[in-house]
Amino acid sequence: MEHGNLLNWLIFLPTIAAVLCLIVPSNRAAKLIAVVATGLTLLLSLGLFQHFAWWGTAAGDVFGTGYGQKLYEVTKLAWITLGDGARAPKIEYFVGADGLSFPLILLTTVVTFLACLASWNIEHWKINKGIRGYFCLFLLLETGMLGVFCSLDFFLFYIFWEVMLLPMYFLIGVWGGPRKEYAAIKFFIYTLVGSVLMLVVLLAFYFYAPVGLRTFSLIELANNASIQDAFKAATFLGFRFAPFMFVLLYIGFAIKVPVFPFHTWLPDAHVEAPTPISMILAGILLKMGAYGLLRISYPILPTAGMWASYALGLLGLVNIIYGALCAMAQTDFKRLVAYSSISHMGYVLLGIAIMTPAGLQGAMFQVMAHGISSPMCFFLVGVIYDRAHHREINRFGGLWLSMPVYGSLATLGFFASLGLPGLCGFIGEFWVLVATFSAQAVWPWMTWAKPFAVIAATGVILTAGYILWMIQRVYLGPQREEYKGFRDATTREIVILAPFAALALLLGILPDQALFRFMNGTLDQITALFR
Amino acid sequence: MTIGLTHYLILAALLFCCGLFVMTTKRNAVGILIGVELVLNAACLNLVAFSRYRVGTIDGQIAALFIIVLAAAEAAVAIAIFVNYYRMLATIDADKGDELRG
Amino acid sequence: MSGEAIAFYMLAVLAAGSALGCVIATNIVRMALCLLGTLGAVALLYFLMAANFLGVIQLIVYAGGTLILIVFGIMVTSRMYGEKLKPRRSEALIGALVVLALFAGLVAILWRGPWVTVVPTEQPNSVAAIGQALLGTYLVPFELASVLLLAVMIGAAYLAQPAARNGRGTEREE
Amino acid sequence: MSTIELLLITGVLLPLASFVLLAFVGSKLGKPASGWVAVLAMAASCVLAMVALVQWQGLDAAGRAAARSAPVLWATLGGMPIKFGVNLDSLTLIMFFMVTFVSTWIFVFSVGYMAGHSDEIDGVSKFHRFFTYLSLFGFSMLLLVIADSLLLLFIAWELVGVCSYLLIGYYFHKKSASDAGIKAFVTNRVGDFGFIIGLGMVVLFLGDLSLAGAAEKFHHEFMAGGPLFSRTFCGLSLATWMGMLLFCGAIGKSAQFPLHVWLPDAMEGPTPVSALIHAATMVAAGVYLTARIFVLLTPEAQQFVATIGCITLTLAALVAIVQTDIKKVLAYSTISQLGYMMLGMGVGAWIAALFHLLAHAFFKALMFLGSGQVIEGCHHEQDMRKMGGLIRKMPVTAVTFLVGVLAIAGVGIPAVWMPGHTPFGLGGYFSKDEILAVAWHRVYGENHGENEVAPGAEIQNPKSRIHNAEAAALRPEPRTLNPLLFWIPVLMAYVTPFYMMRCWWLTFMGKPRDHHVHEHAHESPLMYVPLVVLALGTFVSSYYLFRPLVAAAAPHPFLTVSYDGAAAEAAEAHATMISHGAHAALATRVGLAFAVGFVLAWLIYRKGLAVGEKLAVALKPAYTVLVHKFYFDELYGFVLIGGTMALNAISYAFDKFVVDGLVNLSAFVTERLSWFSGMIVDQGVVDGMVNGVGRGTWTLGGLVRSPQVGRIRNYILFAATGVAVVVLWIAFV
Amino acid sequence: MGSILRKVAFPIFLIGVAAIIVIAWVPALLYGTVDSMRDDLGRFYKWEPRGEHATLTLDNIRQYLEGSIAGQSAPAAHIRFGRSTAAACTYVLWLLQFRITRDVLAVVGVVGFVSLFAMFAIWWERKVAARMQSRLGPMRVGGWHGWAQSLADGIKLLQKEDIFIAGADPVLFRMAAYVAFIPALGLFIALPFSAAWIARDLDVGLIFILAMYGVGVLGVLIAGWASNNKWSMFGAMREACQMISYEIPLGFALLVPIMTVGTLRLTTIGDLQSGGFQTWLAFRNPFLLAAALIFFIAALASCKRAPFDLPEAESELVAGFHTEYSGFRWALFFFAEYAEMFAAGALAAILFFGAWYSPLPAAWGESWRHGPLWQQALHGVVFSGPLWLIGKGIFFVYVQMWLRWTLPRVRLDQVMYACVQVMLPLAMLVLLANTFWEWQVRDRSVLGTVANLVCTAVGAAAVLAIIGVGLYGFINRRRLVGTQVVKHLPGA
Repeated sequence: MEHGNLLNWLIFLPTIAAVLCLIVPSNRAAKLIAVVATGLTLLLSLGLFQHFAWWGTAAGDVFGTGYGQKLYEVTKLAWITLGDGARAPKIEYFVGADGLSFPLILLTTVVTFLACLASWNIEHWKINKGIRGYFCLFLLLETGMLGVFCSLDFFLFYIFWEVMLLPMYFLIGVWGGPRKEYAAIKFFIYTLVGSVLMLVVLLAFYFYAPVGLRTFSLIELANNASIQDAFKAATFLGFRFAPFMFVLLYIGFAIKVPVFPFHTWLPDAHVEAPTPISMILAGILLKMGAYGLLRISYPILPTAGMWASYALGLLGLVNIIYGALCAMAQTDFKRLVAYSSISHMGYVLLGIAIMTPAGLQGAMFQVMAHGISSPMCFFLVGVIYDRAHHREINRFGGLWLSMPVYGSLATLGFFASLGLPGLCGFIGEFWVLVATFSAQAVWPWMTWAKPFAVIAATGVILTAGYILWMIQRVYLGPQREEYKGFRDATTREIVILAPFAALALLLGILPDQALFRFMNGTLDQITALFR
Repeated sequence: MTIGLTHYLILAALLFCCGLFVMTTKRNAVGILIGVELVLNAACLNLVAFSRYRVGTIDGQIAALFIIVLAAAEAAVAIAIFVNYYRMLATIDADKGDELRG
Repeated sequence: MSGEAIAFYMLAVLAAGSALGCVIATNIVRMALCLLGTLGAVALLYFLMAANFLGVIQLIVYAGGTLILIVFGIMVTSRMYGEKLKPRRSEALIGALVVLALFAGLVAILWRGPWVTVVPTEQPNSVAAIGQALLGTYLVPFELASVLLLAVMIGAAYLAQPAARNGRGTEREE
Repeated sequence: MSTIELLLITGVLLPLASFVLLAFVGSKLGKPASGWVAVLAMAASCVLAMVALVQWQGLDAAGRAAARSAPVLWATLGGMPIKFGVNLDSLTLIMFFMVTFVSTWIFVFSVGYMAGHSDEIDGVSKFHRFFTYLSLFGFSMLLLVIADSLLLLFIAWELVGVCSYLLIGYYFHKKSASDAGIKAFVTNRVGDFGFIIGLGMVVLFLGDLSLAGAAEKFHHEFMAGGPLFSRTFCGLSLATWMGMLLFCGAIGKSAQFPLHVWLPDAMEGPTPVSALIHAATMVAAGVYLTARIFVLLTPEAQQFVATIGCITLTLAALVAIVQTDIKKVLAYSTISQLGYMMLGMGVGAWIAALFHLLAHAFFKALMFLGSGQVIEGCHHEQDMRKMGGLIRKMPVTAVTFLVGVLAIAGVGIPAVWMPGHTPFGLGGYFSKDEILAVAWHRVYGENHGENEVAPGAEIQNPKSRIHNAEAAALRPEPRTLNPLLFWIPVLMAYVTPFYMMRCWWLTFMGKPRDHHVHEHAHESPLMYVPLVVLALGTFVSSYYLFRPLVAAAAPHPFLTVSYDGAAAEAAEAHATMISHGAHAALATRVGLAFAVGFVLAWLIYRKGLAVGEKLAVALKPAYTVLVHKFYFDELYGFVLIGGTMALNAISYAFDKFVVDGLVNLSAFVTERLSWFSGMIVDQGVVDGMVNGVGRGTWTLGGLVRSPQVGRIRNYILFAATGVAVVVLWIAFV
Repeated sequence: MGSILRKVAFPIFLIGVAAIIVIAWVPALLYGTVDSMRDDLGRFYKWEPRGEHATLTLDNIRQYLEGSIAGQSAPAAHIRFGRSTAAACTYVLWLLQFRITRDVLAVVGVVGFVSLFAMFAIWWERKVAARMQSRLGPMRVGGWHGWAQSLADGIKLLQKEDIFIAGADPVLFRMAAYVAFIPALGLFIALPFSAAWIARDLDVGLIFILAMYGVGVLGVLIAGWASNNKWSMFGAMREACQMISYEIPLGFALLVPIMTVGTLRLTTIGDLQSGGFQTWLAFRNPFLLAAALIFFIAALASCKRAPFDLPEAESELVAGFHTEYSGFRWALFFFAEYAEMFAAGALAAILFFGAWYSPLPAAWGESWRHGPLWQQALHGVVFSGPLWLIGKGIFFVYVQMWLRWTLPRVRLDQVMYACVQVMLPLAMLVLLANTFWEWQVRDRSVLGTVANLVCTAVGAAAVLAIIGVGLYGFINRRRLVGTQVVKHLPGA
């Protein structure tokens, strides 16, 4: 463990800025503060590279010998002591970064910064009131998200999970579209249900650990053999402890991912949320579910993961196919992208469910790839929504002619989402598919893996189908009269899109240098826990 | 006779009682506030006296410091409330604000 | 009688006198003026107790800030020739009885109580000590107090602004 | 990195540089300049390729082996390292050269052609966009050629696919064009679906994605009798499945049955695109892929390849007869020729198939460019029925086109008829002939001939012979192919000259049928110079130059030999089996096929369309089927597209009404429940009791509330009284 | 009366100046002597009881002064007196060792100084105003440039009827003037004129002065309210607003030097700047210079001086809170105002501009400090001492006057805007920047030295410019003022 303060700054800098946002007199200043704060957070998060950029050094030096053995920028402070005595269990303020959280922290800061830039034209939105409040909530949201990714104490994790929830509720509910209240409440209640289940698990983990070893530390829970044994042996309400807890946790995280059949909040929330919030929703919030699975469910309850793998794989599969089919049926542009998110997150679930190193790598890569491509797609939708004030796919046409630069960037973004080799989406999908297909090499009992891989691969065709069809209806075709005068992408929009495009290319061309080497070590350690 | 703790405490008690009396008898809301300030002053005096003659540390001073700061805050809010009160009822008579009586 | 005693008695008389002035005064501004006397006297008592910093803060915050605020409030809410708000005599009487009883009880307790005291020591640098205590042991209350002040500032500004009544207009027109 | 590799990599990166340049400043460069940038980059690549080729020729075997450097690590999949490098062998070099050379001239042609074909809406911006895509395509295609890993190959594979998509949809304001683009891409994706699963099998069973490594592991698996060979699925060994699935990618890309439907539609793209991507290079990538994975194909898989090729070439040739659009004719002929190549691959004519690929690239590009010239000259008229007699207006085009027709028809004099002389013929003749010869050999066994080593074929080194001997001991009973795999292609060899001649004659000869078109017809130098160059190339790309190079790249014999005897024969075949006997047998059967086809076409179309139309009426049922292209589009449109759409609608309805409905229902139920509990239970029952208690309390409270008059001072007084009492208590009691 | 004054006026003036000089250094000298005597006696003569509170006997003092204490290793006393002088001084010094004596002296001195200074300043302000408007100002009373004008005015004010307004609150109306004046006096308790010449060297001296500033407002407020006059009330409200608001940037600006020196004791702060012009705090780094500017502007507003003189804006409010006052009460307000002005200037000098030290490093005069009496006196004049502080204070008062007659008055909302939206953020920024500076930049580092030198250069340039302009004005005074007036100048 290497102690440091970087993560604390990272988490709470946005909070400070949020307060500043409320204090400053003018809306413009609030915007400026938000942009500067998110930008600073981004720069700070780049500081994590000092630990992870390991050209030439051995992986062991960076990632340590086992799960949680080597954490960076750790702050560990006793927060709430439960009981008396020096050895009493404590709820800790315990944050740290490892190969699992590092990419997600970076993703969060990048996407948030760009989403913040995307909020710059908030004055021109339909609902342009309370701009300071907007940015304040926005920054609080960033705190929550970064907190979730940084915290290594289950309780702290839970707190940040909730912290992130509330601003999102308001951001959708206040600045959203016509059915914003419905969407916001739906989102809120769904997620709250998930959190309640998580709370149950949180308490169960605490009380089912042997007395004297009780802890909330996620690392300790996963690594301590006595705790693990206790969990394996225990029963809960007559059920075996581990599977039951796993199911509860899984529902909690599945709602966030979202997994069929808990996904219906997502299209509504996406459609009603303003563009930057959609970007954050798709880019980061969905990733929290996957992160939670990898950080909590699987390391702590690996046996339950194996027990449930078939069902989980099936759910992932359903997500892929079902999401793609639903996406194809959409006429609302944003809804289409939202369903495509469901489809893409299916690969993540599938990759996690098979519990092999390659699967986890693929899943995490898909997480990052989707974190880049989907905000880009949402922003692309937002750009034309700003101009046309509707999102009916069938009413568009020929936009590439009036907006050549935007059209080119849109093609790139959607191709990245489609999984074109050379762009980020491909690697994740390919890794997951191949890993699923070859899962039996690791787990010989996974006889279902191969058929799953085959069925999942049809998703590749469906994805191409709906994306190309959408591109055709929106960007290609004859130029329509009403869209002739549309302004091409402005500098601000290009500034937002270009980093996404660059990242999509970078991840697609150099997956190892850009991502894999920063996380594979930790992922391998997690898979080592399964044996 | 040297000046000791008791002297200060009795003085503080006097101030406290004066403040209390002001609070009970003044009908002007600001007058009540002034009474509160007197009471707080008495409390501060006690704290400082205790910290000097009883404990010998500066903790009492710091507590008094916080009281002063909080009193300032309290006064600010109170005055704001009074201004609103005055706007609504056109008087500052605290007895008139009894619409919520049980 | 030492100089300290003289100073104490003078200040005590000033403080108590001002406080009684507060009690007696019917004019609210006079009450404020009397309060100034009490505050100043108490501040000087702090000096006497070697709590220089506290005394100064008492002067600057209480006398220079809070009291001015109160006077300000008076000016906004009271007319010089407005209605005289006098309590009923019975009320004053009951109040006086209660308070006198309280005072008597307090004095009795104080007088009787064997107070274990320490010999006062002079802090060589009490300002620095206070500063270190505030930013060390008392850091959290200190920060909380600042947050409270912020909240109060916002709250007071909100309460006092003219348009706040109709529940709208929190947005500043730019 | 050796010099040759450096040359090749530079050659790959040059078009990429051009792409980047054009993508960013293309619109500033404007109309001719951006085109010339692309040409320059591709020409430079071509020069580099030539240098590399010359150097390669100068190396001996050891030098060639030494020139190949180790691949570099790209990523790890699970624990499996994935490395990328240059697959340096003769085939790569010759393909590289072919691609760059043909591309260069097509680019040159495009500069002239696109000048008039890019301004429908916004001339300048679309002009540079065309060359941007072309450059990207050049990069991707060259990357595909040099890829040494199945994954890198797949990446390039997809990239060329997307370029194809973009270029087909170049006139995207036309719905048909964007439809065609989507069709191409999605159809290819269907093929890729199989390919990805195939890759999964490679990873699972072989654990190595590099071509060489996979081949080696495959051999070991075979020798060890691993699960790949011991386990079966639906009656076929997993190894067979793996080969078939990998081949699926080739089916899509090379427009083989049943995924051939996209290629004719792809003619919506500009003609140079058709020439480059949909005739010369990209569609041939499927064949190239098959050649690369040839060592992973079991006999059953090879048979599958051959069957697919055979079906494709038949269907396409038949449909080509009735097409009236000049480009569609060429498109179907392309499909048909690709079918020939696949057939060749399937029957084991590895060298011949690739040889045919190279030759085809030249003459088909030539013909497409010729058609482009015609279309340009006739003001975007593509219908052959409105042409005719253009030879007077466009002599160069007509002559060069004719060269292409002769080549594809396989004009040549069979060696058996002119013993002692060097065989004479155009490239197409030799290649097609060799494919058929091998097929003949596979069908009818070895009884056809003595081992007359064909000219240009390299002598296999002795070591491989030893392997052969060893393998012979292991050899299972010889397998033979279905005779149809020989006879149907032979039959189609008669059809090919017919429809090509029909096309040429209708276009260039006879009387002008549409005077408006005829009057304006013209040709321009920028466009016919490439034609002439490619025509010359068609002559050169013959048996004497290309085949030896290809032959040198044949896979190591032991790989093909050791696991299967039948394939061993094939491996032998393309080195040694071009026997007199086979050719003699062929000569009698297809030797004059071109003449027959030409004459038939001349007879029917010599006086215009009249005879053809009469025939169409006479053969109405057959004609209808052919005109509708065997109803593939309709079938797919109904079954696949319609099915998918129905599935979409169903699943979305399910989502909207069932899943979301459940959610809303639960919310509704909760709300009603809360209403029930709140309004009925709570207010009625519980509240009733509570109210009763409350009323009592209220009455009681009325009694005690009298001190609480709402005056704050009184409250303070009460509090003070309380305090006073306590204090007095402490003080005095 | 006037004629008598006119005759003796100039001698009085001269005597006054001389008295100021004497007062300026003699008490400091004497205090220092007594204190060092205690030390020496304690250290070398094993004199008991030791400590600050020990009382010296007359004999002790005389023997010490004469250098006749038993013991051979005694060092020479700082001042060596003759026998008779020593005898005379003995009594004075004996008295001075008692704190009460010093306190009484201090009170007398402060009251005297404040009244004297106020009178001087009122006269001077009128002269400055006049000269800026090409007038002469008071010229008659006292002869030389009407120097006794204030004296005459004061006498007049004392004689005037104490008008009391019928509708006013009798007690408050009277109290208000005192409430305004007493803090202004109290302020001087903690204001050091030199390291030794200070009534109470409080460890929280700086905040004490601030607190006194704050309390003074109350007098104005009550005055406005008690006058029962709308305009007075407005003036008072404005005063309260402005004062409270500007105390915040003022406080922030003060925090900057406090942070640098790490103490609130003004004498310590002053002593840190004894090393010459370059060691003055304002020139230490750019932020301190900026803080000095902010402090000065905020102080200007706190003293309700133009351009922030809204509370007594005569064009709007007649005369603001003191409209209804006359006679001596009115004078008290003015005394308070000028006292505060001087205190602001002196505070600026102490905190930023070398306190009571001259621009020359005090170390140069180290030998003089222990030399004969005349050398010590000279040291007090040239290197350090109350004179320097008073001089600097008067200079800043002059700047305030100069600004008053140069700048137009701003509107109230502009005043508040300037405070809350400009000064406050600026002060915060400066504070923040100085924090970083103090945290990161070492004194002797290149950056620190360069910043110091640059700031010093800026300061020196400003000083030279002022001197230059002054000289130019003085040399060309006839041309600039105009011939009509020049004829009336004395000595023309």
